[in-house]
Amino acid sequence: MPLPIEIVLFIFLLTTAVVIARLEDLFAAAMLTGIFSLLSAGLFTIMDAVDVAFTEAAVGAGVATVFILCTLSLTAKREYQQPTRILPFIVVGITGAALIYGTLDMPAYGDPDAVPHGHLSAKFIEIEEKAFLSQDKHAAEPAQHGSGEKAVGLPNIVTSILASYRGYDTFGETAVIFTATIGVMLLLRTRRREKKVSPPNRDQMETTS
Amino acid sequence: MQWLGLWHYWAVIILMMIGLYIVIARDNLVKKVMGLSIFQVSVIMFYVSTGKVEGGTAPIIPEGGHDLVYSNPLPHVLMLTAIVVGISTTALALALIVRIQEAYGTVEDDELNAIDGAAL
Amino acid sequence: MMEQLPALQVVLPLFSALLCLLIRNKTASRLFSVAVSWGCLAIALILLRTVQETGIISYHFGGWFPPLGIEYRIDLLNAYVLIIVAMISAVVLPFGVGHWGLSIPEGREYLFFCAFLLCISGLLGITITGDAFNVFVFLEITSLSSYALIAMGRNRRALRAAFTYLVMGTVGGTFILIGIGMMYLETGTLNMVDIANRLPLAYGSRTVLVAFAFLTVGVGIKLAVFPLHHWLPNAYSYAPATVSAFLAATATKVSYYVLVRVIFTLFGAAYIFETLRFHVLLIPLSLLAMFIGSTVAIYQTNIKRLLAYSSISQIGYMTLGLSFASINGLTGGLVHLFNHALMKGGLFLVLASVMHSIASNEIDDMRGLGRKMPFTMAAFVLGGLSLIGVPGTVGFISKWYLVVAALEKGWYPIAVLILLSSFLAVIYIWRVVEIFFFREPAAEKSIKEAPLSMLIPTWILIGGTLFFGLQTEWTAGVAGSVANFLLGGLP
Amino acid sequence: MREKIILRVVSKAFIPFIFLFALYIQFHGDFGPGGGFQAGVVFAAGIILYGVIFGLDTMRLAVPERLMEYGIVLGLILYGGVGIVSLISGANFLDYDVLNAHDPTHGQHLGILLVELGVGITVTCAMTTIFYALAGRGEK
Repeated sequence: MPLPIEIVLFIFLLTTAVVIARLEDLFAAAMLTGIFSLLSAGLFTIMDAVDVAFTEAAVGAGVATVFILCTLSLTAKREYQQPTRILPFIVVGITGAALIYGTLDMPAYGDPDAVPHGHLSAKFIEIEEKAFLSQDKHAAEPAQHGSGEKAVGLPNIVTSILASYRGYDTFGETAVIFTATIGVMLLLRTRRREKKVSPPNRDQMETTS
Repeated sequence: MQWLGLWHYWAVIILMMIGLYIVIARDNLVKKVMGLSIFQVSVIMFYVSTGKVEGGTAPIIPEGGHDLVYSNPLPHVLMLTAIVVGISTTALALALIVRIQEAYGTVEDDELNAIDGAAL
Repeated sequence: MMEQLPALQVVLPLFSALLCLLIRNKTASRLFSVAVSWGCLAIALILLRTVQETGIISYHFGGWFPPLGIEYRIDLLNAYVLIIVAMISAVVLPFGVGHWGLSIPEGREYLFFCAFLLCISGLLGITITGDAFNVFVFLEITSLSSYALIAMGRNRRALRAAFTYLVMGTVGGTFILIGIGMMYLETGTLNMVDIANRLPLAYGSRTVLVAFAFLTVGVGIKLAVFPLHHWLPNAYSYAPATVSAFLAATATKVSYYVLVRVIFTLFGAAYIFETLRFHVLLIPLSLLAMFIGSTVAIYQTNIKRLLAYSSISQIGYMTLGLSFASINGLTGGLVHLFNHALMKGGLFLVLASVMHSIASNEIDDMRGLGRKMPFTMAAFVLGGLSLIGVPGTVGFISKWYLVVAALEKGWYPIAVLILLSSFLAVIYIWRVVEIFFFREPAAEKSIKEAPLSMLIPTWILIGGTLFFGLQTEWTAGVAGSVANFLLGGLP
Repeated sequence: MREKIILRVVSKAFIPFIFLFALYIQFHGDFGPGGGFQAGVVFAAGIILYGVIFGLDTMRLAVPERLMEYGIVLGLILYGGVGIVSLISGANFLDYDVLNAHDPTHGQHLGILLVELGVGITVTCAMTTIFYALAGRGEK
């Protein structure tokens, strides 16, 4: 049986999403996207993904909302009402139907015998559990680890996989943030600095850009 | 009856589709970005929900904790990366919107189309 | 050090992008990025030789054995695509050294090159990796940097083009993410080889089918396959000319590579073409792309836009080659990957030179330009001939393989349609060539031939279209063995 | 926002705790939830809160824009540098085993610590830079 709290969270999430779609007041919608993130962080905690929950709360409800608010202060505060169109409904309907069709052969939620829990993840957990617990016992003699099997031996398995097993992905992920920042700087950055440098330069800039 | 175990996924898919709908149907560019982030968060939810193991705990090994069942840590790792990608995309999209506002004076798609002379 | 080359192939440009931000000087950052791109090309060449001599290279990040860790797995197919990306970047980056033309935003040059290097490393990273999720990460590096680069165009519409691309690209990327997630659900792994080994157990599953659908649609958006091409014309027309040249020659190619990888390595040709009969969908779409792309190209008044639509039709040829699922068809598609990179890269570089000289890409403003800039415009004519597929150019080689593949299968109407669509290319190329050479120049402007730093890169690519049109051993030879390797499972 | 005295006083009291919390997440990520990325975002949130309350000019005095730009690079170089060090030591890229000659597990722990620190620095500086870029556009 699903916990009622999950049902409640899903109802809240759905309501928030629908309200975001319908609201014309963009400031309110921006705040609601923050709330949406916060609610989903709650859901992630129930699903045992504490790291993801933490990140989603910090990013979605914190920084992303600030960025959106910054943008709104520079653009319009409200959006115009518009007639409902049919095409988006068709696209969304087909995509959603395809996804639901795909779930029909998926293992049930929480099924401990599902395929993905067996292969790689079981291996990760097995290696790390062994490494960490044996380390616990023989904390005084670190040489104990010459058993040959490569392991990280940290309690938080997510951190171990993130930073070591799949450390290269995380390197790429950091590069993604770097790329986005370069992009934002390319788009928004220079004008103010050039104004500061010297006044004659400024006219030049405005005619050329 | 076995479908009862799938309703989590379906709820997540409905959320996803609301996000996608906002992206496609709304004209305001900021609203599109909000839709995009709802879409992405829902996909993250989809992944995380596949990692849940009934009776499991968060994948953090307690001191001396033997024979515990943990939820699948791999989707969590992947989704940490996906969240980062999401915020990066949002930031870049917002920067573009600010520039569009400066160049055109509006961020409504239909008005922008009118200004650009209905070019495709 | 040799065995570390797979990692360096991607880490080198990525690290260099960081250093570019520290250099801050426009000339230094440009020369530095040129040097890096040449370094990448050297690494790619060594990797190709190594693969040819010793077979598949597998590199384990962090020393973790796959599937636990991330693997770089280089076979002939990636090595071939790596060469294309590295070659184009090595030619495009030095284009116009010393001339700070209109295509690079002033005062932001070092950021521009930083983004450019990131884009290169992302493309190389997608190509080289053997891990499904790693593809997604590097795809986002490429995408984010190309959105920023496209937005650097001088027309304000570049901003909107970039935004449209961003929205579509993000939806596409997220679709790919959904596809990877569903594959993970059925196989429990992310390593491509491991997925390929475990997927047959789940062939009947509806989840696998939907995973394939989402991967294809996601990649299709990035590749601009016919009904999903909406972003491409604006993005290519309004981006800075060198960026168009680079993206047209590499980004779609890498997406095509991903599609080939998904179909032939992950799911297996037998499942896709025999069980799902995917070609029934893909062939009509490819034909539509070929005809609609070319037809719309005929009516364009902006030459960059014309080339963008021509790209859509050329992508149609590539996907057509793929959907034959035969050695000749796949060879045609793969060889066209290289050939189209050469010709579109060259043609867009011509337009960059023209932009430098007359600050316009409207066909009307280019009347009589052939007399003022003979070398530049001659390159355009040769590139155009190659686009049509005249014998002696690379375009002919690709079409030859495609026609042969169609005849082999007994699909005669398709062979005829391939030839017919070449006639459409004749029309749109002739229309502009006529304007360039046989019209009187509009005004008395002093237009000079493009500087050598622009002519040389252009002619390297255009010369390549002639050279590889005659010497087919390297391109068609390699593409043929790749096709053999990929179809090894099929009779 | 300048006149909101309560906001200023309260946030002044709060911000040090935000930073402290960020540091805790940064260095406790091995044992509990958290890590470089989360710490970076929380740290950046603290800086941004400071900027929102006290204005961009005050914020620029506290955290210069140029410093943040270099920080992005520094973090990634720290991350990649760990990889390069393992390359030089004869192992593959990002193989932390070789960081400690005697005990590979300690090498792993050291590697993860450094790498997470790199992520934390980059994320903090990147988020702050993006905020500067977006908010700085609004200054007339």
